[in-house]
Amino acid sequence: MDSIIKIEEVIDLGAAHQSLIHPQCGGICTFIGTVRDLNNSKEVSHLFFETYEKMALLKMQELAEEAAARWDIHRLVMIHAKGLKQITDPVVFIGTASVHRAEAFEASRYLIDRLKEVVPIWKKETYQDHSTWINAHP
Amino acid sequence: MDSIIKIEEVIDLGAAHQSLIHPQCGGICTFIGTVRDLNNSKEVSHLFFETYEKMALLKMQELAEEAAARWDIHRLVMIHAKGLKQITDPVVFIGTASVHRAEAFEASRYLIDRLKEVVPIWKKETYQDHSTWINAHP
Amino acid sequence: MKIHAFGAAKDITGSSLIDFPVEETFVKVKDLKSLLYAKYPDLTNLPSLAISVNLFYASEDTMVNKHDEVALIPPVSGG
Amino acid sequence: MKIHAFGAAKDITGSSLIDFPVEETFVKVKDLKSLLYAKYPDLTNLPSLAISVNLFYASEDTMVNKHDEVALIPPVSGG
Repeated sequence: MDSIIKIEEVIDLGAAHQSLIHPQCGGICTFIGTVRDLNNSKEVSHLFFETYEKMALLKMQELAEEAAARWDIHRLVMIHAKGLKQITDPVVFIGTASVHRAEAFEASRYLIDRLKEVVPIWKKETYQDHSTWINAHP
Repeated sequence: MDSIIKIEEVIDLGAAHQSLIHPQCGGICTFIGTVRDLNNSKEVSHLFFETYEKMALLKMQELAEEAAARWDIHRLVMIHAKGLKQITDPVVFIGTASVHRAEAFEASRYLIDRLKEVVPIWKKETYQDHSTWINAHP
Repeated sequence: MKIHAFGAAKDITGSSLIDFPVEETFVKVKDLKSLLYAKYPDLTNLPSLAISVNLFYASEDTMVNKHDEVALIPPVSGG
Repeated sequence: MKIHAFGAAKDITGSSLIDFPVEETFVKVKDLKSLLYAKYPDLTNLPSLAISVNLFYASEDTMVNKHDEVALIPPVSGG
């Protein structure tokens, strides 16, 4: 399996999709996370992503290997954004390509679920009058 | 919910993705079907899609309404290609955008599964020495 | 009655729009299928053959009017 | 011992790289956490605090060497 794993300022969605195309694959499933304008009924002005980049890339690599062991996928792309992000900006891109569609759907779902659980990246939301690190308060 | 439902010669993946972006949505799940170079161990040279276009569009519209009734999705795109297609060409694009990711994954999976079951579109595969309509033989 | 034919059904009937003689103004889908199978026996080799009437899948008992838009729908294979 | 701090943990410690005095060459993660909680009591308000050692999540009993790369990992919120 070929994989692309990156953390970058701006996610190039076109390039990400292009790298998922494979002649033996009939299906590509992607997930794109974008910045929402509301969270818990509070109006979001913008976001900031901080990353522990070396460890985040290593964890993403581990997740890719887990997915490749579990599903027959030929291409895998995982990209997370860092820095300041505005409403509707893409913040994460997950994509897998497989011969049959079920595997791509399952692998992509697994990768985004696990990324949100274990990859050391932190999101700070800024509202009209204050900011907060998400998940940092009980 | 806003939806785009089309049958066209060439699927513009960039435009399709762009129309899924919505400020209230945090997640976009897409499925792209592409032409494989092998089917049942036979080398595929190219494909041809025939469509009963009026009925196919109506069926796709029905599926979109079913998905919108079942999941809270804000944007939906379903595009199927017609005519001659080469290996790696996109032949179908399904995308949904929702506030939370589970709904986008489930809705997109439902739409592609149902499309393959009920939308009147037929695929003819051409190999080195002959052609055949897929699913037309017991 | 004009009947559209697609995919493998078109190959069997030899045309994408066949002019099919029907005596009555109304005919049940199941009777229409019997007439079609008699004229084009190879249609019985398809794993399934649905009939659409005015763009909707019809049941065996749907009544078809001569002027309805009718189509032969062999197993679909989109996506 | 140099300790990286991220997100809410960085806000609490006031720095992304803190120079934390540890007497022994080796210290257990759980003892290191006790020392950190004593110096930065607000860390106990986090819903969880993981420690990574050389880029891997450590267990409470992992032994940390003064020269390891250690980081404070508050609840992650990527994606």
